[in-house]
Amino acid sequence: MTSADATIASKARPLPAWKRLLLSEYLVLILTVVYFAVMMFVVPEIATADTLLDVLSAMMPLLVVAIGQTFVLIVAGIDLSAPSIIAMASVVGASVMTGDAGYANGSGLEVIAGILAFLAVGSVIGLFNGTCVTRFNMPPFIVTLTTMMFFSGAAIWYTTVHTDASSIGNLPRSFIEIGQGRVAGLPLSLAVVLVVAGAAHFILSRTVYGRWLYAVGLNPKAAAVSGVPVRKVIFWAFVISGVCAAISSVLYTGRLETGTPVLGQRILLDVIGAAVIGGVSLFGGKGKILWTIFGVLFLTVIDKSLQLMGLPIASVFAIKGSIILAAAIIDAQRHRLLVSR
Amino acid sequence: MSGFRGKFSLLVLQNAPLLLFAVLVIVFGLMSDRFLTPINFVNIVNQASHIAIIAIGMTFVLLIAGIDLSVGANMYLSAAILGVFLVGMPPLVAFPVVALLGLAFGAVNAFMITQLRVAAFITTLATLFIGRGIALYFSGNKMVPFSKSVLAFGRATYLGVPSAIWVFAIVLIIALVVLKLTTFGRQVYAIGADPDAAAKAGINVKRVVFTVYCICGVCAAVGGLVSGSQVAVASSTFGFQKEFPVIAAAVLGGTSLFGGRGGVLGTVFGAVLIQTVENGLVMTNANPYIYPLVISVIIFIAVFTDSSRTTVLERLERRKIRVEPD
Amino acid sequence: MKITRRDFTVGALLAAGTMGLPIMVKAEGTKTVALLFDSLVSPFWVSGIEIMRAKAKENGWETLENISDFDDNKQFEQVKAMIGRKVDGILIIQTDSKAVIPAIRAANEAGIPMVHFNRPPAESDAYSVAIQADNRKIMADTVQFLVDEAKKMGGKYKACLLIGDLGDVNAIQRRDGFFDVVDKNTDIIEVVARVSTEWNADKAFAGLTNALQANPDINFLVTSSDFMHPQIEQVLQTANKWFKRGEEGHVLFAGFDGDEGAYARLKDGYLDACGVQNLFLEVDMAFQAFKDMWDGKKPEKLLLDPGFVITQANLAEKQDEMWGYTVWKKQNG
Amino acid sequence: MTAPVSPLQAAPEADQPLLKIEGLCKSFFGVEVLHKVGFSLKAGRVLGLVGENGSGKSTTMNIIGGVHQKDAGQIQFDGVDYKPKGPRDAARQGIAFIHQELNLFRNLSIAENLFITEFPKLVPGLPFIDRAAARKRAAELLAAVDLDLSPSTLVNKLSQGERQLVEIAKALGAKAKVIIFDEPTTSLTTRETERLFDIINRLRAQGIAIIYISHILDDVMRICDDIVVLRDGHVVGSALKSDMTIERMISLMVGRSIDQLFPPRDYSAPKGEPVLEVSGVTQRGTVKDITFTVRAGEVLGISGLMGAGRSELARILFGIDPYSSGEIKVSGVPVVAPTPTVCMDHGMAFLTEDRRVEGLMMEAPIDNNIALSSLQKYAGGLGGFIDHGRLDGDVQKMSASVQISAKDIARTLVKNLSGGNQQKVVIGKWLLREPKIFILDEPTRGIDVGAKNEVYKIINSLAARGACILMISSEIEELVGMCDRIMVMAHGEIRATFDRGGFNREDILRAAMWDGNRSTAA
Repeated sequence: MTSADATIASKARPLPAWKRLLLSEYLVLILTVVYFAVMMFVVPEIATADTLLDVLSAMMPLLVVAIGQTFVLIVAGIDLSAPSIIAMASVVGASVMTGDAGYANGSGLEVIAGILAFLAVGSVIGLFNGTCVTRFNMPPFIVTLTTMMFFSGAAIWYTTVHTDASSIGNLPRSFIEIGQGRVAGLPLSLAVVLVVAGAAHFILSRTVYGRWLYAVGLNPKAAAVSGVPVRKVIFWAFVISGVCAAISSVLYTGRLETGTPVLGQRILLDVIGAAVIGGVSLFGGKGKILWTIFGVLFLTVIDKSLQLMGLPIASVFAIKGSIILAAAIIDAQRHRLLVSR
Repeated sequence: MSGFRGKFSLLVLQNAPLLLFAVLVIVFGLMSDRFLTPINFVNIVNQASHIAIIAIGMTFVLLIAGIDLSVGANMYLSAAILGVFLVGMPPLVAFPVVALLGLAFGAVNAFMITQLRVAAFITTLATLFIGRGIALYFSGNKMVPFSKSVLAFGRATYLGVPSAIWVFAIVLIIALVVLKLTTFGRQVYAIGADPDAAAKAGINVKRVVFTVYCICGVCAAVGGLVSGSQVAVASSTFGFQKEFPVIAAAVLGGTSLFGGRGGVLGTVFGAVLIQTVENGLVMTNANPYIYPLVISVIIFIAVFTDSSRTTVLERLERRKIRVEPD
Repeated sequence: MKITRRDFTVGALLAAGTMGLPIMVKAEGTKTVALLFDSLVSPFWVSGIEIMRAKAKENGWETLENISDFDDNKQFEQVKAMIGRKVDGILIIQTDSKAVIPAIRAANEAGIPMVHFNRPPAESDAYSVAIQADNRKIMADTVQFLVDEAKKMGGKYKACLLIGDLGDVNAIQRRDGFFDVVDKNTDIIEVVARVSTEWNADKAFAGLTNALQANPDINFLVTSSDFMHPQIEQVLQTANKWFKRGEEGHVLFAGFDGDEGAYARLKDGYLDACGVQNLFLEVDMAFQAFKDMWDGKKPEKLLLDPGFVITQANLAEKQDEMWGYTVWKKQNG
Repeated sequence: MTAPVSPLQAAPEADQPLLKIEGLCKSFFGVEVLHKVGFSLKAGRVLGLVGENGSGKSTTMNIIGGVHQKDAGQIQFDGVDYKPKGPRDAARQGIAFIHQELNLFRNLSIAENLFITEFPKLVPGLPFIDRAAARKRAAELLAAVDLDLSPSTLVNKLSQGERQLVEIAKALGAKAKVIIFDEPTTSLTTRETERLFDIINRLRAQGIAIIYISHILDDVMRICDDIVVLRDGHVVGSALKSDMTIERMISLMVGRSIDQLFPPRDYSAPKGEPVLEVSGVTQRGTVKDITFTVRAGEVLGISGLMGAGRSELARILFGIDPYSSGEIKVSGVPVVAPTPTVCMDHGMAFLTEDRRVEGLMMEAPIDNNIALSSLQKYAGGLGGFIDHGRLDGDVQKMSASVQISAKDIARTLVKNLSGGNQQKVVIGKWLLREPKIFILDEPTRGIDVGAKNEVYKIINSLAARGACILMISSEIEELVGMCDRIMVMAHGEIRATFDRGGFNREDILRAAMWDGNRSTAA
């Protein structure tokens, strides 16, 4: 492109309203609202306070994983192992806390020990992913694919070692409260998520590390020459993703009162899908926590509306796929507009 | 880095997947006397064929730096249409028909990706859901049976070789010829290396990309039918999450996810390697809980050595300015 | 911008198309029951939901459906959504017996009766009714029949068990039922292969093929679910081991569930025995439980379907109770 | 304003022009980029097309090469109206375009690259490639460009110059009558450049017409027969080479005469303390026994051919690549375990030779690029939060002081800037750190004359402030114009050092041409 083209580009005329809408970073939020409004005629129950609260509490654990994923996506990585981290952390954490021969049972510190176990599993797996990607130059897709396979299997295996049953229950009440409790009518998990999302937002927008993440995602070579510790930045992105998955595992395990080795196994595509629909790029360098929140909200509202309608699974799959595709097509058109601008 | 040690480690690294394969064969062979038999080897290849066929199609997609997550859904949808609407076809008719169905599925992906410019990952993620939904609708969640003649074909052997291996061999030969001996095949590699340069060089990039996704669709459907002729019915989990072993097979075989590097022979090797491990674990009567653990560790080792090899090669091939006297 | 607008229209149409869904209207006075399954992978579940739909219609009830796809958390969400829709009863098939407890509590709080179909929940203070086949006992009875057959014929047996998903209670109970009997008869039966199928036809096929490769002399085969019959037949045929009872080389073969494939193979003489879950009875029990709870009664927390073993000997007399027979009859005119 | 020189007269030769362009106009988004551009090209002649970035050279060539469509005007090719539908159509009709960034596929062989769109077929009508025929044809084409390599060699293994020759072979293979070269020599070694010129001369002799685009005006004067100068989409000069001088070209290009391309600096001013001391730095296969010192306020030039180890030395100094022995000291303090971060802490800055690959985040706005290296300076407090107010203010000031022309530095993406402005962004990024030592690798590559001048001014003011500057350049003229001292490298070694008084083009070139292997053997 010549400099002449650039000058022209900056002289573009003001855009018509529909184009401005299409280019707005609130597009996904607007789509969600439109969808919600349409759904009010199909299932009026969607507009009750209870359902809205359900949407909110359903969003929370998914959102935490998606936030972790956002970090990895920004550095042009991908973390397929998040669901297996959720499962592994769930059974390990539960095995520490459970009243049925838990390792820390009766010590009085079981909840703290349990939560530490969750976080330890998340950070260790994240650490491993990060090391493989940064030290051994392995592609993130494959590293996390193998860790996903490994820990999905390992979670089941671990459960069989610990118990005859297929899951670990009898968890301390105070732990369960984290996932289920309400404060002033709002889910307690909301507080946890607000802290995580707030911290993530500030890291990305206000700290040096945040700026480095984007730089690494946009051009790792230039970032390295500019004094960005590229390997460290990528490494920590994977650790953050692992820890976020572990936190989400705490919320999931708490709300189900059970450590189960199949927890979260089906949410991988939802997590990545939510981030991408929100506008996070799979090629790195682009993403915001706010966008991820919109993406998760969008998918959760769709899910909730489909649940309320109680349709056969064939329709659920077809509708969900079509909506994701429609959102992606709209997004592709938006990109075309952005490029041609 | 002394010359000899460098060369030796390079030699080891370059043949790492083969060495790994050899080690596995020896270990399993020592643990079970039924493992190292010709019949068992045929058995392994037979069971690997459907994954290998689909992975061959996936290799084309990976070579242009794309991805297709919808292969499993494609398998199921093609099989469901065949089983529900086109009952009782003999294999000679069923294969072309299923290939056309797969082609149509692939063409939908291709249209989204090339014409509407939606990212391949998200397109095929969406068609995964949609395809599965439509297939479930057609099948009413019931198991879709394949016709008697297709099942007979699934059991048949020709010249002592199971039918699945024949289909697999035919697909492999066609893929090899297409990739190595046609302009299209070379252009696939060119686009994988640099799509912008390919466009400037006058390659019709959209057409090649479109064709590649169609090929992947055809392979997915044909692989589905091969698998179906063996397992006799397509239940509602038919092809579910097949995309993972398929991608793993291609990557194990040295195909890069970033395009331009790899080939179908490697992919076939990867598929057979994975199946060898599964087979060996059964032969040695291992605890079923540890299957996924062992398989993932082996894939990890293979990819790890491949990455190390690339790193070493890059270091060795770094441009020399001075010729140093030894 | 012509192209962009056209493409945008395509996208908008797609989105609009998906929204053109039938508007659900609930008639006044009728009962609505939610059917929450975790999957529809086997004929057992497919027939189950079809029988439920039909019987609900007979009662004049509306049904809503949700499939959780083995995701406990999603199922919890689905329960909450059904509470949001103010249904009159929730029939649930959970994946995990413990993870369902919060869902029961939520239903209790909303005052909506909940019935667990085929899989009971773990012990808890929450109240719900579970209908369950006596998996372990039915499987034990079935395997006992097979062992008795073996004793009659004499000789030693190499056994293979196709196990279900290792995360599923039913699979575990059936496995335990199998070993309850086999462990007592180690003198004639040696278990040489346990194939982990993860309730997946593919894996069952490959696993059984490999098992036969490793132990070509397997002659005692038990599957934890009938839906894997087609794969078993295919593998045994390939290995040239598919013979009727009484023929040379017949493999002693027992199944579980009682689906249409099992009936057909029993009738044809390939299958020796099948542990049948009485699906009709279970649905009736479940719906009766709803009616009782609506009337303010409190049925027992666990209601057992005793099931039965069907064999060549009692086929004619018992086939009408076998749900697979009804399906088979419909399919075969 | 200099008046345009008279257009080429209807040539003394009687033959018709091969390519005739008249009144070519092109607008993007309503802004005119080309205004009635016209010139003609005869078979067997080389036409040099010069102009600053944005003057319309690329657009003109893209229209001829089929990348863009013209709005108005006429192109006649071989006597008939020429309207290519796309790059492939243009190539079919006999116009080959060799882009600055070579369009070769590194994972394919030479032969495959030559025939990637039109392989010889085994059976006509069927898609199967005749590999033997392809190799044979490829060998012939390679012989025609003097490239002594097997056609099945992977392009990955070729040097930049060899790749250029493969591109030319490709053009010959397509039976091109017109070959367009866009900046062909920027990444070639001197020897490779000589070889390229030999081939161009041979092509000319064979009657092929050539359009040669370059910023290196020396080369244009050497190789071209006719010269056309563009400015702001207008043809402002077109003449035979004999009627043209470099000075005239420059003044036509910029629309004013630059009396001094190289702004003056007080070279006699006393230099300060030694800042960068390098002693005995050696790395097997790259550089050997490099020893030199740079003082505060000094500009040290590093000359040498491509592949002499200049960039490699710079990368070692900045901690990107390792070295096995020797010592680097900054202001007397040894640099231990150098990485870019460590070197930056010692006050170093490094402008890389390829700004697209290693210098910039092309998809990010200007301000983020400028801020990238200095973020830590603006972070503080408990969470390490960035003080955006202070940072944005300083970035804004920096952007103004290096004169980046863009409306909104927080919105304009770097990829939309011209080469010169991009380079200023990289420079701004480093100046924000106030470096003591600034290593510049080819700071003016691929940027136009006006921007070059501005870069030189920045360098001078830096030196005047007491920074020490290491300037690597392939253009000896530039080093002579800017430096206090020039160090010449060849084969990874320092061959000679010249002081400002003793600058001499021939001596510098001779030192650079030293053949290391022969001398070591001797």
